[in-house]
Amino acid sequence: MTELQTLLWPGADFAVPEGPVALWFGFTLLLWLCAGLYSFSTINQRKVLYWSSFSLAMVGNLLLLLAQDVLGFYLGFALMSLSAYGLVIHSGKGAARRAGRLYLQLAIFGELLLFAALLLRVDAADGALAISDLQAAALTPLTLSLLLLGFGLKAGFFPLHIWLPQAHPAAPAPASAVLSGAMIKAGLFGLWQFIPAGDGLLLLWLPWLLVLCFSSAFFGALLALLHRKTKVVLAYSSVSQMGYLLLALVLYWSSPADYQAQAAWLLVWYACHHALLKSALFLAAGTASSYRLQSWHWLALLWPLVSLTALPLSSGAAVKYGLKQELGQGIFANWSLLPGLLTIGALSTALLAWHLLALLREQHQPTKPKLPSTASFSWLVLVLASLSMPWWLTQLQPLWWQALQPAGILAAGWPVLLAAGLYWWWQHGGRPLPASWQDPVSPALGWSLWLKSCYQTQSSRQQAWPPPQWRKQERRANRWLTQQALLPLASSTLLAVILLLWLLS
Amino acid sequence: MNFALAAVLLPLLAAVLALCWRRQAARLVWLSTLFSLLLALAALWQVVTFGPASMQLGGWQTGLAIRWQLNELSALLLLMTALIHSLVASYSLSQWRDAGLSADFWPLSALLQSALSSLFLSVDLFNWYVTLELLGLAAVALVLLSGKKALQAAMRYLLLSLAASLCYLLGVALLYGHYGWLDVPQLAVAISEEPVDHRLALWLITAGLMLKAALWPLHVWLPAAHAAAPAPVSALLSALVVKGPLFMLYMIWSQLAGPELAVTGSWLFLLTGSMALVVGGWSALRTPYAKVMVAYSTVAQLGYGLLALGLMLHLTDPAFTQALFIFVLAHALAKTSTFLAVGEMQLRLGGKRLSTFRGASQTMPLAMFAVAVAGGSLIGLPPSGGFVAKWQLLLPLWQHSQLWWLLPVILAGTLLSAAYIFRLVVLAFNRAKPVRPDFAPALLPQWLALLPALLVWMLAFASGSLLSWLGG
Amino acid sequence: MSGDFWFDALLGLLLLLLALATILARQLAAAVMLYVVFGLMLALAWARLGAADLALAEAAIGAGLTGALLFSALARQPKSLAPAQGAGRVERLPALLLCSAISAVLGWTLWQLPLQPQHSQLPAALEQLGSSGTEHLVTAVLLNFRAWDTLLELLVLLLALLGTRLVAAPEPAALQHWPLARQWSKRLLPLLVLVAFFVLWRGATAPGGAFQAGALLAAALVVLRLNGQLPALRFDFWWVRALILAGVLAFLLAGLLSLWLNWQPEQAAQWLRWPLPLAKGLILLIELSATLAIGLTLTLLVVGERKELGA
Amino acid sequence: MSLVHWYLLIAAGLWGIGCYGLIRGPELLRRIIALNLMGAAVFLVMVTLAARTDPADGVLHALVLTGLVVAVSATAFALALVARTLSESA
Amino acid sequence: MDWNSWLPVFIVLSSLLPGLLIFSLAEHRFALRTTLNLGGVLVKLLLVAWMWQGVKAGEDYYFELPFLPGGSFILHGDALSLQFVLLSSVLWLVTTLYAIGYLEGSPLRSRFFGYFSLCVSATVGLALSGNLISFVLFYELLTLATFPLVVHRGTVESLRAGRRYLAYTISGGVVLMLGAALLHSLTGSPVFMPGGYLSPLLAEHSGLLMLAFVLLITGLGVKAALLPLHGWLPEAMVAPAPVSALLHAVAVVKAGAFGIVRVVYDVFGVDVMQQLDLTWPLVMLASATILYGSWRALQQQDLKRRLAYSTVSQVSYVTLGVAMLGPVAAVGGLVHLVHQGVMKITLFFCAGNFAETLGIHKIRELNGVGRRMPLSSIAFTLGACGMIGLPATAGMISKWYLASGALDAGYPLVLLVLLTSSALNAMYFLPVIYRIWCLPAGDWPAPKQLSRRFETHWMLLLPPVITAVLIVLMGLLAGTDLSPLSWSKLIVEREFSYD
Repeated sequence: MTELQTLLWPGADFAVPEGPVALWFGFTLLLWLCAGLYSFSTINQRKVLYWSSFSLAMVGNLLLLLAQDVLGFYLGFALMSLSAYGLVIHSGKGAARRAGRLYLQLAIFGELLLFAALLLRVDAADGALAISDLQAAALTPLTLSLLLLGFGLKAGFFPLHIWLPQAHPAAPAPASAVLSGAMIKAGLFGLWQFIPAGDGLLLLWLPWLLVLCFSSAFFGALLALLHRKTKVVLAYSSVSQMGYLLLALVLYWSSPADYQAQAAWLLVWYACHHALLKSALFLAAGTASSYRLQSWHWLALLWPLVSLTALPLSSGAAVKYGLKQELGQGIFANWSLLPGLLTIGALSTALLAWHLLALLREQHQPTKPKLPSTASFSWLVLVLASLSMPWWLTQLQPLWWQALQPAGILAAGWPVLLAAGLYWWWQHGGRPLPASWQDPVSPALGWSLWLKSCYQTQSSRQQAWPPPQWRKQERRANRWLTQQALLPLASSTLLAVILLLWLLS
Repeated sequence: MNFALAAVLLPLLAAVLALCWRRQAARLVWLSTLFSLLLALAALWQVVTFGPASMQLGGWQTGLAIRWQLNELSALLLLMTALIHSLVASYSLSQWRDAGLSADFWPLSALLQSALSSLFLSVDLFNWYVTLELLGLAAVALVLLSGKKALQAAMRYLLLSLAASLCYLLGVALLYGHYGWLDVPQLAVAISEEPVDHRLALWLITAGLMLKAALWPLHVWLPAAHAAAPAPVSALLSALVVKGPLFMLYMIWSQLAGPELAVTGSWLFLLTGSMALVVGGWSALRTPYAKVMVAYSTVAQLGYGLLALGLMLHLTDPAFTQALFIFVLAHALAKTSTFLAVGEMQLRLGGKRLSTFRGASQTMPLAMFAVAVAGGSLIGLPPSGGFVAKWQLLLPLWQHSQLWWLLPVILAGTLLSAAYIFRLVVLAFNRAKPVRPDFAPALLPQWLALLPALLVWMLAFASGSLLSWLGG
Repeated sequence: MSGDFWFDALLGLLLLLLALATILARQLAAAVMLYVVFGLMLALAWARLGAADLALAEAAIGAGLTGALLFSALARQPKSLAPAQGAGRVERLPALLLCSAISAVLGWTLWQLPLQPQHSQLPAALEQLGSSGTEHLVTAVLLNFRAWDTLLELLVLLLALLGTRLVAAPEPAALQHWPLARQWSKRLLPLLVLVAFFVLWRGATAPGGAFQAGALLAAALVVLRLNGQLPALRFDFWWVRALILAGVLAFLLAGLLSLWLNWQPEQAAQWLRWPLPLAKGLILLIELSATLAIGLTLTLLVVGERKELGA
Repeated sequence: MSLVHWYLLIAAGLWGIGCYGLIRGPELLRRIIALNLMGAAVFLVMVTLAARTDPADGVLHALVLTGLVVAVSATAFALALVARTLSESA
Repeated sequence: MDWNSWLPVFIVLSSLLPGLLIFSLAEHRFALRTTLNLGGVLVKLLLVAWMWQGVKAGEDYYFELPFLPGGSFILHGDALSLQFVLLSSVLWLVTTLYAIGYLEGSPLRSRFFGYFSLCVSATVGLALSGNLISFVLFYELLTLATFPLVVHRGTVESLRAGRRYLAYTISGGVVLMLGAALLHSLTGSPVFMPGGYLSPLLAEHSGLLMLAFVLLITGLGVKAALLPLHGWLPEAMVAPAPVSALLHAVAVVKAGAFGIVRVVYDVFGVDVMQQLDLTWPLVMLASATILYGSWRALQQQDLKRRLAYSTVSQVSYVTLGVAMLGPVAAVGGLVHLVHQGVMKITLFFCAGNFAETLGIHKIRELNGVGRRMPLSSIAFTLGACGMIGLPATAGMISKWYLASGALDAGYPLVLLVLLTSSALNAMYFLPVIYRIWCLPAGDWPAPKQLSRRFETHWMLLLPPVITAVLIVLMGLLAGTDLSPLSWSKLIVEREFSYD
């Protein structure tokens, strides 16, 4: 659709996505619709701020998936990340406003880094604005780090996650569902689209990225255990899951040319799997905190947990198996340590799942009002989608079947059981955590406050230049000149001028 | 030459007749100024088409008789005199009843006009002395028109101008003693043939003329005299009377000074010009009285004339002559408009100090607009005449790096003039407590004050022909 | 060492001494008196230097009328004026230094002047004298060669009168008339008038002329007025104004007449070029009217009261 | 030291005295007298210069005569002005 | 008479004549004054459209009048001048509407609208001027025409601001004149030529050329509010809102920037600039101004003063873009000339609305305005997002071209400057937007009910909405050939010759 260029901004170009991007677009759209439905019934319609931010974020998110050109993508990305601020501060409480401020500062910072990165890429591809043309240009260390930082701040894996555990709990349930499900995935989508797979420099950096993935995975899971509120735990679980998604991406980058299509599909499956289960969990946590959970809700709650811990029969198992398979393909084939790390990851996720289940049961109060039917319907749709994922994704079925083999069941089963035992021992038997470790407040809020103080300082008014107080001396000089001395002074000057000039010439 | 002669005689006749029929004096002199304006235009047209002409008064050969020389320069100065006089005459005709201007103003101003016209035409040293004396006495008499408050200033002005005339006469006597010629061109020829050390004569003449033209070190009499005089008189004084001696300085120094004397003379004029710009500007900025400010502005603006004269001697480039006389023309028009407007406002708002002009842009917008537009030319904003003069002054300066210090001086002068002009303009926009005139001020005097300002504002567009005529 | 040398030396020194005395005298009246004497001595100097016209004019105008002016100004000074206190010694020294330096420089320059001037207008003037309408050179220069200067000079005089009218100086104290003086003035008047017109007539051929005659006439009128024998010459009377303007008017009319007479269509007109046959008559007419004008103007300047000047 | 030089020196002396009177003279009247002295000095210079040729230079004499009349009228005007100024200030 | 040569004159006259007529109108002649005003605007827009279409087709509009020997008074309509003329005409229409609403019932309106029209004709004349002398002429007239508007209120503060404004602009004008005199003495004042007319002088006058450049840039820098010479802009905020809107967003400030574009490209030309090595000081100065302006804006508590300091920094984008001499950077600079004008005028309109309707001057009084005046707040938010350079607004386009131009021209540091400046913009605009939308409203300092149906008088509301829509259109529809972006590209490839 080249004639768009002459109408919209230079290089404007949109295309109907096909292949993996179509799936990505599909589950994002589903997520936004369900969250919209859920919030339609639980959030009061006259909240203009919430609804305008919600719709702007949705448009931005969908736009960036469709965009084929840099400016279009950047437009969608910026629209989404900035309008999400409205969602975070919706509740208006102090905590929400502080989290919102941190979120916005980091979003703006990420925005600028991304702007610089895209510019450098366009400059490297000497002015070509289509994303496909950018793939040819080589990456420079500066551009790559800027891209990783820019998209990382949105994706929220380990070192750049500081805003995530603050923002998600503050946002209302559907908003945090969408935030976790669709928006942070956009960061990953950006990384996937803008960093060309076969780049030499990238291959050099891959081992470091690998370390990043696993540290994010373990960090997220372990820190979740320290917190008592369900939404915070879910936020940290998103951090750890983003670690795994980054792992899928790293594997995609490192996989050989023929296997890359398959790796791409695996990446999208994992993203879709995580999106559906995380949004369902967030809706569940939201419902648990303000509504009464009926019996079938518990079932709808259990299935995402099962899928999270990748137990057989769930999409999680299929995707995890695919991941293990892929490990053996690319350059990391001979790294023996990786499968072990994956199992430890599975163990920590299971622990997290049990911790979450315990918290949910703890918080359950039967006295709260019943969840409105449309909200529970949308929650149900999400759970069913996650449940039936292997069916409407035909390519996933072979992996799903292999995960169902006895070896697969055993490999998936023992970590969950071990985690259950460990968690039970830790809660009832072992020493409880020291109080200071309970719900640690992140230092990021302090930094954000310091930053705000330095840009809202009071300016001292400069004092106007005081007019000289010479009036007195001038009046005295004038009086002396005009009264006594004018005639002698003038005539002597006349003669002096003549004399002086005669002497000088 | 006939038109120029008529332009000199007509005001003379008008003055004499005005003394005979005192009741018709005003209309008579007013008509004579208009006719002399037409005659001056005809003289200019004649010079432009048939070239310069000269006339020995009485038909005797040069040296013995007084010689009148009519070239583009003197024709233009004649035209300036006639124009300013007609403007001032019509202004005073329109408001002399309420301003209480005595009937003696008319013969005196006619005499002033004929004296000035004959000064611009003649090239005879002694004749210059007599016209200079006539000019001085007429000016003092005119200053006395505003009664008691002008006595002190007029007396000082008279005594100092008498002393200056005597210095000038002594200089002329010495020159005649050395070379025997009173006719300036002939004297120049005599000097070039066998030069004799006539330094003292030249310095005496220069000092005398500097005092008469109120150039910087000898300017102390001007502010009191021009401020005390009634508005039309101070316009005439500042615009014309001060320019006569400046013209004589130019004629004498451009022809009689030998090469090495010219260098010393140029340093004198450059230094005094710079000091005039700075000191005059600063005094104008600091004085609380309106007309004194405008008077000091004359002292400052004459600094530009001095700079042009000094540079002409230093670098012998005709552009500076053009700059000098464009400045004389532009300053005459601008100063006339400023003095008439300030005088009118001072009369209507009733107060000498600048603070009485608060809110004048509301109460008397036309007069205030005249001051602003004329101020624009004094500062030298394009497309005014002042701008053209400054432009011609600046152009040759860039190549001569040894005169670099003149640029900051000119810049300082311009900024100081902008400061004191806008000091008045900003005050006029103060709507907080405007000073209200007691009755609706008449519009005709304000329009007449505005006319010269508009003329000088558009001077740049006519500068092409002006500069070619002053190519001199 | 002939008598002339001693005479000139003495006269020069006397002039200097008188000038010094005038400036340094304590009372003002003494200063005025000394100035009048100085004027007379100066007239003597002119005569000594061969300028007869000037000696006559200096005596009549310089010493006589200026002296009268000074005395009448002295009379008008208010008694209550505190004597101006002399400035301290410090201020006197710089002025003294400055003036002596100036006079030294002037003296040195004048000393350089050549005794025989290489060129002057004298030879040209002498050969043109014949066609100028008068025999006496000074009158020829005044009324023919440089007639325009004389016209302007008459205007200066007129201006001085107009200025004095504007100033409206205070009235001097009333005079009690001295009978001897009144008688003396009655005898003196016809003589003075006769001498004045004789000087006027002689001006055409020998030293004399309008200015000296005018001064004498003014002296006569002043004496009459001081003795109270002259009615008020009010400026408002038309004939007084006519007389005052007579000099300038005569000049202008003569000029216009001559312009009209030698008018050639395409040639440029020449101002104040008396046609030869009429020259003598015109000059005489101008001289006569100038004398009357100067006489009356000077009288009004010296003794004109406020009502006379019509302030 | 001829007659001309002698009178020129006298004129120079007169000019100096006149200037001193103008600058120093406390009363205004005395300053006008000083002005007249300076005038006399200038005229003395001119007349002496005229006397350098055998028939004295009539042109200069005419000039001096004109100068004299101008001096007188200026003095008259100045005296009237001084009288009025003093009567005002008293 | 040859229409092509008289069109520029008619364009200048189309606002001059109504202005002079309005001066003579009595105060109560409201209808006649409005018709004159709006009539003048519409006629000018028609003429400009006519010339716009002509210039696109390659016509030449040239008018010459003898002025000074060696330099005549020239009005020349080329692509660059047309962009500025179009900008000022459109914004003049909008601001006149706003001013009529704003000054409802206030005294001295004839005088105000008289000087208003004079100011616009000076701006248009300045844009159309064909050589340095005519530019200096209109530059001075602009100062004189804008001064009465700055001191229109006549209070003590406005007079103090007026004095300061005059002190800066008059001395700037004089310095500019000195520079023009220097160049005139070297080569007279020929017509502005793409690639400049000073290359033959490079050999023996390089010192003088550098001095001329310093003088010209200092003179223009006063109006373009470059770093040391920007003092007058925040002070002039005391003027009524339409004045600060049109003058300090469009006429005066842009005149300085436009002047710098003319001097750099049409007087000195690219290769002379490079040989004299004059580019990096200008880039440094512009960058310093950008950062300083944004940093000072952070500290201001008064809304209009914050906008003023933001103008100080934003105008230097244009200077920056032009100084880098790259074709893409030039496009960025020129397009920002238009975008910044529209965005800043929106912000000033909204600030004027808040002040006029609710008496809000300080930023802390803005809490919860979004609810009370939604339309103005939306316009303000759009303007602010534009200033920050968020996508879908005009600001994004110009920032994108400036940044890529910087990389293309080999100034990577400038990219850093642009980013820091955007960050600073965000820091001082977002808290304002946050207060408008997200904080509960207190009681307003001086609430007034200006209109029954709308939040404020319709004449005050329509202009900011129009310009806000313009911002988004210029951002989104930047590709169309009507947009300033494509017009700037036309200018760059037609006039700034890059050999």
